[in-house]
Amino acid sequence: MTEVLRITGLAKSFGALKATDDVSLTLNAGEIHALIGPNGAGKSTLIGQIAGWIVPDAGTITLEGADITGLSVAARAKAGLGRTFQVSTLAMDRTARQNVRIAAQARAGSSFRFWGQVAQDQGLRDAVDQVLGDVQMLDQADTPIAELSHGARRRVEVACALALEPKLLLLDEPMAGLGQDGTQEMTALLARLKSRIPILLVEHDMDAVFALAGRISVLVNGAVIASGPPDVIRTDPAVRTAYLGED
Amino acid sequence: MRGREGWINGALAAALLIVPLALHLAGEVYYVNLASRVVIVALAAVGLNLALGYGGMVSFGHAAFFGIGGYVAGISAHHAILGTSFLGLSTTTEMPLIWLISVLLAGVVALAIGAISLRTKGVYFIMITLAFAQMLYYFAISFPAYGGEDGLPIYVRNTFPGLNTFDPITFYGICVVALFACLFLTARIMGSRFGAALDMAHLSETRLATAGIAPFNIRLTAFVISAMMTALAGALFADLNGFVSPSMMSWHRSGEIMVIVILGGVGRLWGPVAGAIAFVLLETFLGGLTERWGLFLGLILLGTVLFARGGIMGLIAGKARHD
Amino acid sequence: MKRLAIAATAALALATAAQADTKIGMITTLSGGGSHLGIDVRDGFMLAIAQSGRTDIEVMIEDDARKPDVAKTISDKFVQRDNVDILTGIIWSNLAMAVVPSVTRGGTFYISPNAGPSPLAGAMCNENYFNVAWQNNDLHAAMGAYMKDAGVEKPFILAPNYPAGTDALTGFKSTFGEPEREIFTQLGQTDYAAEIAQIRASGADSVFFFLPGGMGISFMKQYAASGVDLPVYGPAFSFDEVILGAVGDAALGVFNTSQWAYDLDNPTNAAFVESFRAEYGRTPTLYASQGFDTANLILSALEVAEPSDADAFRAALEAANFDSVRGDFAFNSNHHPVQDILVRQVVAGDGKPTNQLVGVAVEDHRDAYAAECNM
Amino acid sequence: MPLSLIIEQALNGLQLGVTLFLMASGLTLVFGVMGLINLAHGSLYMVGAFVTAWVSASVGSFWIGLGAGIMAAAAVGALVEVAVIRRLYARDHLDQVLATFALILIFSEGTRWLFGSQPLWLDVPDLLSGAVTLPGGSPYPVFRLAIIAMGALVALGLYLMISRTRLGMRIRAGEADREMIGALGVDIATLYTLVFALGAALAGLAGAMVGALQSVQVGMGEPVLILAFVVIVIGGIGSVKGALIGAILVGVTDTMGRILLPSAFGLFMDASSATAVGSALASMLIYLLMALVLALKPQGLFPVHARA
Repeated sequence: MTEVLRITGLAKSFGALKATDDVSLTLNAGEIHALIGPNGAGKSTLIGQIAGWIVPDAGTITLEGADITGLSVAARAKAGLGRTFQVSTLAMDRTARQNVRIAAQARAGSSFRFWGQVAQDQGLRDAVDQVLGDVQMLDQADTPIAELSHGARRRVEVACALALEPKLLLLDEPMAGLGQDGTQEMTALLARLKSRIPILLVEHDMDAVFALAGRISVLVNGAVIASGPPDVIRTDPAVRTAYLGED
Repeated sequence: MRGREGWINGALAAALLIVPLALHLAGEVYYVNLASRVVIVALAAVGLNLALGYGGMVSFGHAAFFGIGGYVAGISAHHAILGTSFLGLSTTTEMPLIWLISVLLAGVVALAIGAISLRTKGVYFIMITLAFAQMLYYFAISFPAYGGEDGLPIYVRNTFPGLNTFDPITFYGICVVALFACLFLTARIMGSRFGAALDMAHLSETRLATAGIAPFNIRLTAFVISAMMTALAGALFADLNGFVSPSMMSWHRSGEIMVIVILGGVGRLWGPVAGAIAFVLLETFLGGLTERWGLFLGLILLGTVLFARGGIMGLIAGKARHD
Repeated sequence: MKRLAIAATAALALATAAQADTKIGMITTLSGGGSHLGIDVRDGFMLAIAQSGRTDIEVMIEDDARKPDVAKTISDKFVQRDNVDILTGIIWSNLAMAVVPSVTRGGTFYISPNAGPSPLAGAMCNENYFNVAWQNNDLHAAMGAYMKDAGVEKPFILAPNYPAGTDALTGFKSTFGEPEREIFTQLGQTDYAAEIAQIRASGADSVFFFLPGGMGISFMKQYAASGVDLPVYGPAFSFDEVILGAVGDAALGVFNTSQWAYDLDNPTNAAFVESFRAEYGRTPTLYASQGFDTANLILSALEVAEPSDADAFRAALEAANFDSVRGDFAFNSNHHPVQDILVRQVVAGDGKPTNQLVGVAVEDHRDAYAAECNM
Repeated sequence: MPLSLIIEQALNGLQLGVTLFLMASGLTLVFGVMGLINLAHGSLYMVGAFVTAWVSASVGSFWIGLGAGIMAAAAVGALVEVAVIRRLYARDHLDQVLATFALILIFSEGTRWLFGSQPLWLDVPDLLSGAVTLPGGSPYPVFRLAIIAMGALVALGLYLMISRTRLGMRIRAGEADREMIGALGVDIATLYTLVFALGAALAGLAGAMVGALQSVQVGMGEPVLILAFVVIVIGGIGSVKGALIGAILVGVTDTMGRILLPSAFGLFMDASSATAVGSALASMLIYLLMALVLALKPQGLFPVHARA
């Protein structure tokens, strides 16, 4: 099994609070590795460090063997890290196509091109159509984001990440706020994607997590308290105590 | 460029071509020069519009670049007429060369200012760009070699190969070609990959960074291009007026360029043109009517901000389209 | 009787519109900082025009807001659209430098009622340019001479760091020699505590300063409150009647040089001061006197020749055949005044301080740049 | 340079800083609470100075004039807030800059209309005229010491108000979360008008005090406005403590630069060009200081949470 992402001994403190406490994780090709934990467990801080928004105090992050710990957000994205956000970061006044196209053009080379017109770039158009098709958004490609449903926006976010042709996806609560139908659609989408691109999935929806994930890591108070296949996690007494609130 | 805005842009372009020509044929030299003024001020605002309108960078210091362009033209002409040299280099009175130097110098200065300023955001950015412009302004006032506050006269308008730049309508032609070229360039840039990135840097910086494009570099580049266009306007302005002075760099001037962009419509390609026409005509004719023109100009501006948010273009062409 | 007067006025107005053979464009500062200078120049000028009773002169007045490019635009409008014969009115040197060279080269007469930057008196002089007020250095140079005669030995001199400021100190030193200490302040500076402390610490025996407008007001008020009591000297610009009203008693005792004083004893001046007070309800400043003289110079030349006959009109201007409120007045070879520079002292007046003539600093003063001028 | 002169110049720098603080505290308060950038703050300073000068001259008492000036500035501030500023809170900084730029034009021309274009007379009150002797022997104007004391009082007053009173609590709540205080049932519109009027009153106070030392004229607010912006940007926009420290830093840097730079250049240049070059550089010094601070700390010295 090829290892795509490896996190080793990652640590981050805010004052006395250990937001990330010696976290080590791996993500292998072809799998969905879910990261769960109660609110305030440090999931957002951990994702922030992986994506490059937060500088860790210690530890390393490697992507396909290359150390990316010191890289900027943009450089990590270029290196193959695609992600979505809990709160949408799409440009609301622009269409789905325009939002996705930014990622596609970044993938297709330098953005310091001042003359050729993106609207007439057939290569870009094909790339955008391809990923919008992947997330079943082709029919709404030219609708401004502000007019799209919540579920549709989530799928456009995923499309943006896919347009990077990433080596892995980092999805931050993609099901949040989706209705039952939306959650099912998203679950189906992720299931289709995982053979192509491994996914590190942070999610609260346990049904989705247990349906999708090959491995689950449980984060409590900044530290990983358990890691393993869904069946193991389901029965792990420490997880049940700390996370599922049973004793 | 479709719909009503397209028609308005076409009308503005036609007006810029036809009206001055008609004035010229009617022998109204003053109004031809006034038209040159409109076009040059519009060009300065087209430059700022790239940073402010499209890139969301509220620069309160663009007068610095306007002044740099002006001083390059002024200093070149000054040395050329005296037959002296600038730091051992002989200077030129050829406009194309002056423009090139203006634009490059402004680009270098903008690179330095932008590299520091763009580390900040929001009000900090507004204020630090203002501070850099004030720095250059005070330098220009107190540096005696080029006239200090008195400024520097350009006795003989700089030349353009094959053209008689003294002829008002010819000079207008040069200005309007420069304006159209920069408008075309802006349209081209905003349709390009770089433009798409700049647009996203403005609307969702996070989205841009997540796509793998560093927003800082995009912004800095746009800031530099924007400064270069404004510097070109400054060089033309100096030749139009026949002098340069530190007032070209004052914070009022920065405010005026900003006002023109907003009056016309932020982030609309032809907005600065509409804004410049309105502003220069207001300034000229209110100034002729009453000493209290500042009061009325203020009221008109206030009304625009409060009640006509899209500026003139927003008022007559509706909401901007982005496709 | 009254109806008749109105009818006559209306007829005159019509006649003015129809005839107006001479058009004068006045570009001056009527708004923004320092606008009282422009207002006084305008009022003095218009008073003389009104007193002349001539109806064939049209004066167009526009506000430059103290911005060089606005002044330039207005001058273009006057010259290119309105075809004025004569331009006048500019207060500030930097605006004059923006407007005058191109206007006079284009053949329009420019008669300066105030600004007299050194290039226009020297290397860049022009046959169509006349200055009725002074060359910028004049009042400073005269004060240098006066202080030297008065036995002052170690003056502390200061001015803002801009061309008129450096000219002022150069002018002063040209007659006085080396001062104890010289410093430049910032243009528009409002707090002078640091400079006043330096004055106190310097061991100087007097202070000479050139700080026009609000800067001078601030300096005088702060100087008076500082407890430093060295005698103060300066050009009239910081001690006109308007500024004295704002400075108050802090200015008492200061000596200042001026080419004119409202208590200067000659009949033309007495009539001018009286009619100005009657018309506008205030005592004229030197700027008003300059506006008045400028208009009278133009009127005197118009008696002899039309501006369309440029050579004859220029000769008439050069003759300066008018009754100046300053008494004797003549033009030097560079079209700048040859005149007495007076010394005034600020004394307590009716409610606010006022100037009192105390003597003559230099007789028949000529500026230092005439030799550089080749017309 | 003798010690007495250094003490005196340090006091001068402090006094300039305190004056700037009076301006900057209002600006920073308005920004901190309402997120508004107000270029017209200098106009309120001008209103304070003009009304103080006019009333002082009419009734013959500086103190009545001062009271009137502060109240007029506060009243004009409240009026402007209700008529114009209120519509700008939800707008971006660009609209705020433009609208308040327009207000400057309106205020300047309006003041000239009312008071004429000549500077007004305003003098230091008898009680505070004269000078005291500093340690080291040089005399120092009482009025300047009074300005320093006034600034210290205002700083203390603001500190107490923000940390101890209900209004202060609301102001702090406003800084933390505008929606929250709406939810708490505080009448947010009134609070904003009050804060704006308070900032205006501080500007009016600064204008009145400084007006006694300087020239009371149209446009007097503009140079000090730009300096006040430099101050709050250095200090961290929204932070009253930052405004205080930034103001003193700017005041001292400016004063010391004006004295020391020309002398420093005098060491290796002739006197005339040294003063010219030195004072040219001195006029750029505070802007250099600001660029340096922002290059190192883009949010200013005392950053308030990311709002800007």
